[in-house]
Amino acid sequence: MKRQMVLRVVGKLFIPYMLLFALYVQFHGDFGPGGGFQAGVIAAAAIIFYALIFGLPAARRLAPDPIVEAMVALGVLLFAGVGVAGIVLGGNYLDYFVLDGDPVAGQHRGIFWVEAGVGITVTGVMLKIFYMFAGRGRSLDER
Amino acid sequence: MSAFGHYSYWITVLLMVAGLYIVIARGNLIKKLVGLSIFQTSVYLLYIAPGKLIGGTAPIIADGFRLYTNPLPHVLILTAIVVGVATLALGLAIAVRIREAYGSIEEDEILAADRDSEGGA
Amino acid sequence: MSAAGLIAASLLVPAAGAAGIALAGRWPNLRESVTLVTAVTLLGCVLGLLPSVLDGGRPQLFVLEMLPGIALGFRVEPLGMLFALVASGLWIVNSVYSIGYMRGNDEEHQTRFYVCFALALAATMGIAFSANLLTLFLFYEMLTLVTWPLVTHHGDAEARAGGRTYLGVLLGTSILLLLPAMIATWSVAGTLEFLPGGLLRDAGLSNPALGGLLALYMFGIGKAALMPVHRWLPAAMVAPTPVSALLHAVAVVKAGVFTVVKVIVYVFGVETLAEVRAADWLPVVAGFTILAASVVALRSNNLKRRLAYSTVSQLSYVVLAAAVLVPISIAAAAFHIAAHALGKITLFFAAGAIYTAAHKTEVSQLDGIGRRMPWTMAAFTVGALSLIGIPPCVGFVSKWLMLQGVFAAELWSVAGVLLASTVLNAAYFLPIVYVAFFKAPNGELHGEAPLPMVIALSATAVGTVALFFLPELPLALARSVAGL
Amino acid sequence: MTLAHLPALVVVVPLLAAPLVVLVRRAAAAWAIATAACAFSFAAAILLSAEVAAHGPMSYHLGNWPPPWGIEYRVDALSAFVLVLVSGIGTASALYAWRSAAAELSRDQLYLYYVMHCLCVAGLLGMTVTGDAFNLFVFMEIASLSSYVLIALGRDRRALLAAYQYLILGTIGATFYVIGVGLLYLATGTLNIADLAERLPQTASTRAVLAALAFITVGVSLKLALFPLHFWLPNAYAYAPSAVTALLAATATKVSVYVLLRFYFGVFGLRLVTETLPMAEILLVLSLIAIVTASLVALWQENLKRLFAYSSVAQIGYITLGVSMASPDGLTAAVVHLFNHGITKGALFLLLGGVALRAGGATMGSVQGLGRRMPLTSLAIVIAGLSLIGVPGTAGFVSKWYLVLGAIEAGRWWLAGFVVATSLIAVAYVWRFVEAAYLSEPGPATPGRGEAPAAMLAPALALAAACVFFGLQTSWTVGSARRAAELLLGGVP
Repeated sequence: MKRQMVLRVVGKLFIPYMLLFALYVQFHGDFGPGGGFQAGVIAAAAIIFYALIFGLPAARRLAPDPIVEAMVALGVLLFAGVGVAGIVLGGNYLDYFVLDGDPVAGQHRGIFWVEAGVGITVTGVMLKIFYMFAGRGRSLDER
Repeated sequence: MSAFGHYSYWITVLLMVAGLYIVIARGNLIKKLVGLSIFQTSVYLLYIAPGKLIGGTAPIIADGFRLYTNPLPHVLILTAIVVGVATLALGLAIAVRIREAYGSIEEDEILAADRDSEGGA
Repeated sequence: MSAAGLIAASLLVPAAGAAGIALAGRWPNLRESVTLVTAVTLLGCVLGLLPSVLDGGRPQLFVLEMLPGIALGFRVEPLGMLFALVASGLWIVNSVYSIGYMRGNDEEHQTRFYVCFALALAATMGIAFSANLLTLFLFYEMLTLVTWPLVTHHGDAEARAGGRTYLGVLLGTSILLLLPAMIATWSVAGTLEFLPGGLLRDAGLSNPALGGLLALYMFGIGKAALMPVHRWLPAAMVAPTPVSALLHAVAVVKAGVFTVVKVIVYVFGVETLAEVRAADWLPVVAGFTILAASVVALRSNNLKRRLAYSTVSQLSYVVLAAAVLVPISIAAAAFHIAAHALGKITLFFAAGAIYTAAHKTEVSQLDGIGRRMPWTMAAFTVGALSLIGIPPCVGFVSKWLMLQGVFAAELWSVAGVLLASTVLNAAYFLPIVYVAFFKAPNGELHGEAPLPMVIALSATAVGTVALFFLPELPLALARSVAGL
Repeated sequence: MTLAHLPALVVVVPLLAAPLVVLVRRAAAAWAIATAACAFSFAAAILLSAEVAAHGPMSYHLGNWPPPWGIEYRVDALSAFVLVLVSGIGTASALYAWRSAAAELSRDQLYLYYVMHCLCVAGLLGMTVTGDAFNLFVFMEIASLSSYVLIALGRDRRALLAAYQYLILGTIGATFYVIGVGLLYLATGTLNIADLAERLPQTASTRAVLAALAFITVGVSLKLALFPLHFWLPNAYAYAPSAVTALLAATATKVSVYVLLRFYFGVFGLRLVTETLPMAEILLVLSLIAIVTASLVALWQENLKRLFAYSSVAQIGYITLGVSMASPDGLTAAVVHLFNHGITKGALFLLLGGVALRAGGATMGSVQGLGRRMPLTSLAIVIAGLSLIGVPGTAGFVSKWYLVLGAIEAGRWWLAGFVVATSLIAVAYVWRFVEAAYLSEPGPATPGRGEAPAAMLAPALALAAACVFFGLQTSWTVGSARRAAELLLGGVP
């Protein structure tokens, strides 16, 4: 689909805004609908969109497999790390109250990092799934 | 309360039974997974629908709103959807590899292939 | 060494011996030396316990907790002492015999044979010294399992079939009947410790329940070979003869009747059974087994099979004596365990010697064999006389005690059974002696069996006679079981 | 301080190990991390078990939100007992995988194997420790999804189909479970298991509760392979990598039994389960059929892994038989058999893995004359087999003792007879192995002389030794099971 002019132009226009929207959904999750799950899927969708238009190899250069896999792991570690931080600071596992002197601020801080972890992992997982299916058999380029 | 007062339950039941039927009746591995997804979707509805209160709003404290929708089912189902996606992805991945190993995604053909190879060996 | 240490040693010495035999497997002479040293050490351990038991002491040892409130426990009382003495003493003789037999017949898997034999002795010691029914059951099953490789020693189709019958009947009866009986006892009495006077004495069970429980026990103890659960014993005759001699004339079958006596004396209690009359059916079954097995023995042409059915019949003597339920007959039952062991092992030794020297297995082939193998057939004659109950052999003493018990209980039909069976015993043993010595020999020329075998069978024959003149020790133990 | 956090750490540590393994990727490091994490959980589980025995149940509030609002992790006599089993088998299986997985999988799959191993163990531990019905579902899916992957890693292509079938049935089971939980939530408005138990008697809509009971029963029964919902099990066990078979056979179905016990006695209560609905009778009948049919089918199997897989179905029947008695002795039997059968089957499958490695497969043909070629392995298989039969001196005997005792105390002599009679079928199929291994001459498929690698043999022998140890020294197992049974029966409102 690389030769489709319309798609390439529209894609180039859309993809930055999709990523931006993902960030918005990620960080606005504290106050409105949103959060790491949705943001992660949107971010991954942007890259999948890129892969559909410019081909899988191009997407793999943009987000190489090792990085994607590391994202899966790091996101989970971040999530769990917040939990462990709660124990280190004298609370229970996943205890956000102790993350800051002010319990409400602590809740904010806790959920922020947890959602960041979720976002990273979900992006990684969606991409990984996409790569795994797309990488089998004929590549998208040859279609 | 009429029989259709809570029509969401009817939809839930319909999806549930339809999904389960597809899983059992179809021999195609992909169709089975589709049925499984429909079956799981019915559960999402089962949880979400009763959480909604007529006239209720999203559970964010603000002036002028007294009636809130219960947010817990949404959180639960968000988790369940993630689980469902993971299951579907894994199921499809296995189906792809079955196709590579057997050259078919029809259950009866695969079983026949196994019988042949066992008989041959 | 302390008494508890001696008990532990009696169990661990044969087990350690088994390990040593396995390690020494590549050097046959060393391996056989290990066996003999182990056997002698074991007898030493058992003898070390004897004085305190004779003085009325009950050395004990409790280790692991097998179930809440029931330990893996050992307590040496006179009956167990008697059984342990017989088994460990005869193991030495039998080991000497085994060396001759296994080498004389070029048997395979000799290391496995000696290892399993040592383990079987460890299990036998465990049975003899057990302080509760659960410990006894543990070693009872272990004895079945470790003797299975000995029964199937030859590994051919016949051995497999025999092994299946052996395992099927012994494991089947113990799991199907004995285990539920034990659990029911536990459920009723809340304990399984052997108590003088019987642990069911205060349970207040009435006749049908008590009788049913007794039936579960009696048929569940398949090793006692009451009909119809006797089939395993003839099946076990596919084993090499030393196995038949020590295990299927002494250790395994005596473990069965030993358990029967233990159950009657320490679980039910002699007085309880006599009071409730719950054991009235038992003499009938035992008497039937004695007569029927004797008839089968009479009709068997295969020598080992004839001996096996003779064993079935002799085991029921013990059960019958115990079932008479008077003290003197309990003593008779205990004494007969020792008396029959000596006589029957001599007979099996002789049968194995005949097989090794002349490769003959059938009674009809034995014409004139007494002239070629005088020592063997002399010993055979002594054993046969002992089993018939003719002085000066030890079998007479136990029969005398049994008759005393029968007269005390005034059970005249039982006396009739004893007399009839004596006639039958004579009818299936004496013809063998007759043809061996008084018919003309036929077939090829051969001499005696290898020397170790002749030594062994002569030793047990001498023992059979000696115990008639000096029965004090076993008699003291047997009388102490009955509280006399 | 640390002790108080153990209920969370016992799950979190293996869960954290999984992403770490993804990051390091190297097989040796992956193995080390996975094994260390499982060993940590094992140690934690033992400490928890001791703590619970001394000071009673522990409750841990995740995120410091008190129940019923927050998720509660709860360790009591029953869950501590199951934790020890799961983490212990997880450690043994991880140790074993060092050589076993290396031989059965390609190099680039190895780290994936350890990731899934950690996730599976974490999921099973989480199911055990959580006090929240929905959280339980999440852990159930973590454990299930990772076990589907683990099974699909098997070398045979039939492993793929087995994994697929397990995935379909497992997902249906989990979904049924979550439907049941949803109905309970609708009826009571809570998801905390202890809170559910308190609120259920006050709830008006008993029909929803009964439907929930039915859904949860079916869902969990699928997971624990109760007859006739066991079809996924034999293939899954037979074609999975050896270390996986041992892990799943010893833990996965057992944790499902745990869930069933929790819901039957900890939530619904005896009255609802046995009086309003005839669950005890249904379980009883299904257990009896499972024991007889699966044991008979096992008799005819040529593939030893399949043989013991069918035997697992039968043994699960014994466990549910104990559950169906709903008496102190019956529940003690169920709980103690859950543990004893776990270690027995764990040992058996680990040992068979060693045979399969040396012979290229564990069939009746490849074990002919095994007694001479792999003496330690075959001796240990015999010992584990005896435990399966329930010979005294082995762990299996203790379970059977309480099962028969429960039947006799209830006055059901026929049931006692049934239990002891069916263990004779186990004698028959175990003895098929014994005769092949010791009485047959080695055939062409028999491996040459030599044991499995020490790294595989050691955990297998340790489990086989445990079968004997827990047959002779039962104060911990029976004591824990007895306390668990009292807890379950006493917890009924």
